[in-house]
Amino acid sequence: MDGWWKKNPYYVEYMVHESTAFFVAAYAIVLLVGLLRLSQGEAAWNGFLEALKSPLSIVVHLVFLVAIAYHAFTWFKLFPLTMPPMIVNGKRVEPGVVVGTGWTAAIVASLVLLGLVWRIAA
Amino acid sequence: MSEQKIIEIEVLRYLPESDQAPHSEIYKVPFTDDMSVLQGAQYIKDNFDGSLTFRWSCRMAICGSCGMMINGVPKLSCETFIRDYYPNRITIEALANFPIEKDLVVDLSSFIEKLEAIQPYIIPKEPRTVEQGEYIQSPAQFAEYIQYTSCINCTLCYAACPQVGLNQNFLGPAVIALAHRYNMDSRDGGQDQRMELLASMDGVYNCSAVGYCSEVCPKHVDPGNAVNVNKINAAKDYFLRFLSPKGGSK
Amino acid sequence: MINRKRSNAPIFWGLFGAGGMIAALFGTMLVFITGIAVPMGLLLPANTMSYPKMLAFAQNFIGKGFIFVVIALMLWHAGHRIFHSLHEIGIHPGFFARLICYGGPLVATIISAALLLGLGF
Amino acid sequence: MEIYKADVVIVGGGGAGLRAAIAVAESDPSLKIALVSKVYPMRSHTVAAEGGAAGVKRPDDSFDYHFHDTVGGGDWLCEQDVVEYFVHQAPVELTRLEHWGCPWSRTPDGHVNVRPFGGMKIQRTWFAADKSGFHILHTLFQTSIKYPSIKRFDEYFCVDLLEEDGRVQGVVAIEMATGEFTMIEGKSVILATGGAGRVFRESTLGGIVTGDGMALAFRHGVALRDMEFVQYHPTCMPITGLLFTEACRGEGGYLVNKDGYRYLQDYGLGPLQDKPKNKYMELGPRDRLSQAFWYEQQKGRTIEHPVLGSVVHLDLRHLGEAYLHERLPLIYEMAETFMGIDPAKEPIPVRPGVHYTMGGVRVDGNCETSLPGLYAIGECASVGIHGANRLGSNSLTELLVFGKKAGDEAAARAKSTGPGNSASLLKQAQAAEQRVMALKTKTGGTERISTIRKEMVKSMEDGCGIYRVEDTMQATCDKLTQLRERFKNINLDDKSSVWNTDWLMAIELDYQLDVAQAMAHSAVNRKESRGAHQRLDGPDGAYTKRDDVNFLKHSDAYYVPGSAPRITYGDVKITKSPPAARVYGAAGEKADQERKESHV
Repeated sequence: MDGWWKKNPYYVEYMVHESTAFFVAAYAIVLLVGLLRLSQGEAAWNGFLEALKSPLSIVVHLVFLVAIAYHAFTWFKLFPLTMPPMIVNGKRVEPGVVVGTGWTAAIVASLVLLGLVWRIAA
Repeated sequence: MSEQKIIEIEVLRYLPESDQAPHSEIYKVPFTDDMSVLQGAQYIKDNFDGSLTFRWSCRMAICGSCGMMINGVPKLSCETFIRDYYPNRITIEALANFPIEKDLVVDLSSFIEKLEAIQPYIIPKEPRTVEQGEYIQSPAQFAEYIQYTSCINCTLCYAACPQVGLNQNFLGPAVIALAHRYNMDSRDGGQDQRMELLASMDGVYNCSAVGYCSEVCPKHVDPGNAVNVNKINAAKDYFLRFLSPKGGSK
Repeated sequence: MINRKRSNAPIFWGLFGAGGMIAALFGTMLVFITGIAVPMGLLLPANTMSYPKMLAFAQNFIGKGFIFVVIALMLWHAGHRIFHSLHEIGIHPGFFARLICYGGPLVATIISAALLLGLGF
Repeated sequence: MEIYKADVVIVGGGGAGLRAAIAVAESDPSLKIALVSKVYPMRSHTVAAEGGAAGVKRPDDSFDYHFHDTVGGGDWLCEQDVVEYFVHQAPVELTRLEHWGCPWSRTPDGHVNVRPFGGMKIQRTWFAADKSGFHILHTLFQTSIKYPSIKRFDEYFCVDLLEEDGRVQGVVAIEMATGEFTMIEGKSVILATGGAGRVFRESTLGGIVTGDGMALAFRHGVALRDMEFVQYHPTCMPITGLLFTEACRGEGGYLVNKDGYRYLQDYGLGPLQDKPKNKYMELGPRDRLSQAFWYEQQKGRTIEHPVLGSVVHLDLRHLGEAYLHERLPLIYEMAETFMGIDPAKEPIPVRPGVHYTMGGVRVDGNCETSLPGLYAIGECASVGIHGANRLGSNSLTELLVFGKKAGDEAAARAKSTGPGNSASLLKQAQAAEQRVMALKTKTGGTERISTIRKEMVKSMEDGCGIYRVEDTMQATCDKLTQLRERFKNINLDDKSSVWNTDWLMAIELDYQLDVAQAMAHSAVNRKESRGAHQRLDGPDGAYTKRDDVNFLKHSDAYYVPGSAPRITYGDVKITKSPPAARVYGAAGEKADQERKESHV
């Protein structure tokens, strides 16, 4: 079984989307560190904010952005495989529709989140 | 007749009584545009080497015998055409993830054992006599399971599944799809009995949703979906079994 | 022989699925807000993540819950996936892999719960 | 040699064998059943049957109609008492299969649906889309798993029957994966090995359909009955012979010649119908449709395709893509995959191909042969329901009805019979082993089995086609005699033990040559035209007509070692349907009417 995942483009893509987990984990750890700094008081939190502004941090977050966006893309793309078939009016919903609904949900959720943050901040 | 062309077919040969390990042999096979890869293999057997060994029968993609790796992809050789590869070489090998018995013949006994274990028959919800006539099944009830009845047991999905390669005991796509086929049938009441295996260590959670099984399935059974839906069912059974007194699994 | 023993996977698979869903729905935008927009002063007000605002957010029930769910579930999601991937590339699930992949999220879950509780209401 | 002691041995794991195994298991769970099959049961050729299985279902249908359609379709060469039993059991067995999970296609109110088929007065074909055989086989295979008393010998190749004290007591088989021999003892043995259509070139049949069981029984002195009747299915894929089911026509498909003309109206099947009408036009019987193709070809009205040869068009376009996907999904897929044709947009080129052997091992209504303890069912048997031409969709039902019957009979026999003399049986088995091994180990031969096989199938097609004449039939008989000689001089490329398919195919070829001889000699001796056996010769064309005076008889072919088979004739059992003119279309309707009036 060694190197099985190199044998076929389908497997390579699978390994790529599986590897987004590293970036999800790394980002969650960044948030955990932020939470820790927040609990240590204002100075610590401000230090964390400063660190986020460093070019390295920006670059790393851009990488996270791409990886997690790819995770979202593939997560919903697999919905026809992973979710029970949806039957509407006695007809099975087409896989393309299921995937499209997932992607739309992700976009809506993102915009709602942005809107909420914007409202809280303003 | 159309013009005859020659294609190179590279076959992974393995004769257990004389070979230490599988090796490749290349045959130059004349073909016409209507010839399948299976017919290519038959040509080799008839004309070059009668010892070349492979399973085949119906030639129309319904008996499920003639699956092999064709240029690394699990396919039914009877419905894969030489013309689609020409002028490149075709490589044929025994199905991946099974032990090879000889040349293109693999040992399917583990698959059969799993298929038998899953109780692939109606365990009647309400038994019925012949005098009572047939069960009534609405179009909606019929639509629930019919797709999963199309499996021809060709085992291409096992050759496509890396998790089968990693754990030979994993029930695998086709067998889980077969269990699902009966679970979803309105005549059947055996879901609880089949849950024991689906929720077991060798059951549905071996799957990591690669999805290639459904991709290679020649009959559009979508076994990957059956496996994943049963992760949800098995999880329900796991968390809710204490609520329901008849929970199937131990 | 088929191992008929019941698998405990539903627990981990459930956490994996929930975390994957959170990450898929909110992950991208969260990274954009916390890692790019706010640090670079794009789009959002400059004080979006100021100490008072964040503290208030973390002291609010909903805010607290959100932070906890995002951190814990995304780690459970990632841990489970990485655990599988290790197995797939031939590093078979030994004690060490389990410790990292599931112990890590567990510790992180406890820490984040403790920190969030410590921040008060 | 491995030894296994069973009560009932079943050779063949297709629809009939599985149904018999279940019947034995249900009749007495203490009986040990050995199910021996050269392929995994779900690979058996039942899998390829498409259209469906006949059984009275609708209130406007009756057992009587099914009886008359069958007997008339068989050109009165049917055993009418057996047909009577068959038509009554058909709905019982089909319903039982529904209870076992067979996904029969349904009407909107949830009942099992039936479709029209060729030669039927009222539609009565139960179907599972166009994969009826596939679903029947998988349902039976999966149901058989429920019974622990069924011990399967998958991928075991049967090479001989064991006969002692005037009764059959077991079989000898090769485990294909190892090349080892196994003796399987049994108090009754059921042959369910399927047909022999692979002795022809262009056929709808799988590679495994090599007449094994027929040859096994034949060599043990059992008659092969009515072997000259070989059904050509009118709508097959050119070259490969793959089948486009009769359901294509049942659902409303047209057959047209090069002028786009529905030529069947010229062959006693008219007048022209727009919608499928039972027993008219495209819903005429198979033999008539294949014969019409032959005449069209003679008249130069077929389409001459540069690669495919002479074809006519099966036109499904007017049925629409959605309907085709629902009712004929396999046909749709096959046309697309194998021919690159979208049947919703283009007509499909078709021609007749060999499809079914009406004849087989002669058995009585209890499925028992003349050799005590030996039973035969399904296509390998001649129980007497098909006569000279099988009605489409009777064969799938036959598997069920007579599978059940033979299972019950064999079980009863096993319970009332004592054990055999194992030592003596083993000696016989060892002799069989030596004989079969010799085929593999012998050296110095010069013939390739593929060459002999190719010459055999070509010769059978030349001599025993849709229309037959003395000269070519005799030429085929002579050719087969030669090939029998040449077979002694074969040499195998593969001398190994594991999975030696070179060797197994040689044994199959040996079987096929026997069966082909029985067919060709039965054919040349039948000096009349009936059902699927149509002649163009005789003094003043005397053989072109049915001759009830001399040939309302079954032919029986008996094995004669080292020589041509001996052909004798036996009576046909007639109960309530005396031979009459076999007419379809408007003439058929008129004849039906007259029969009804004469009964009043």
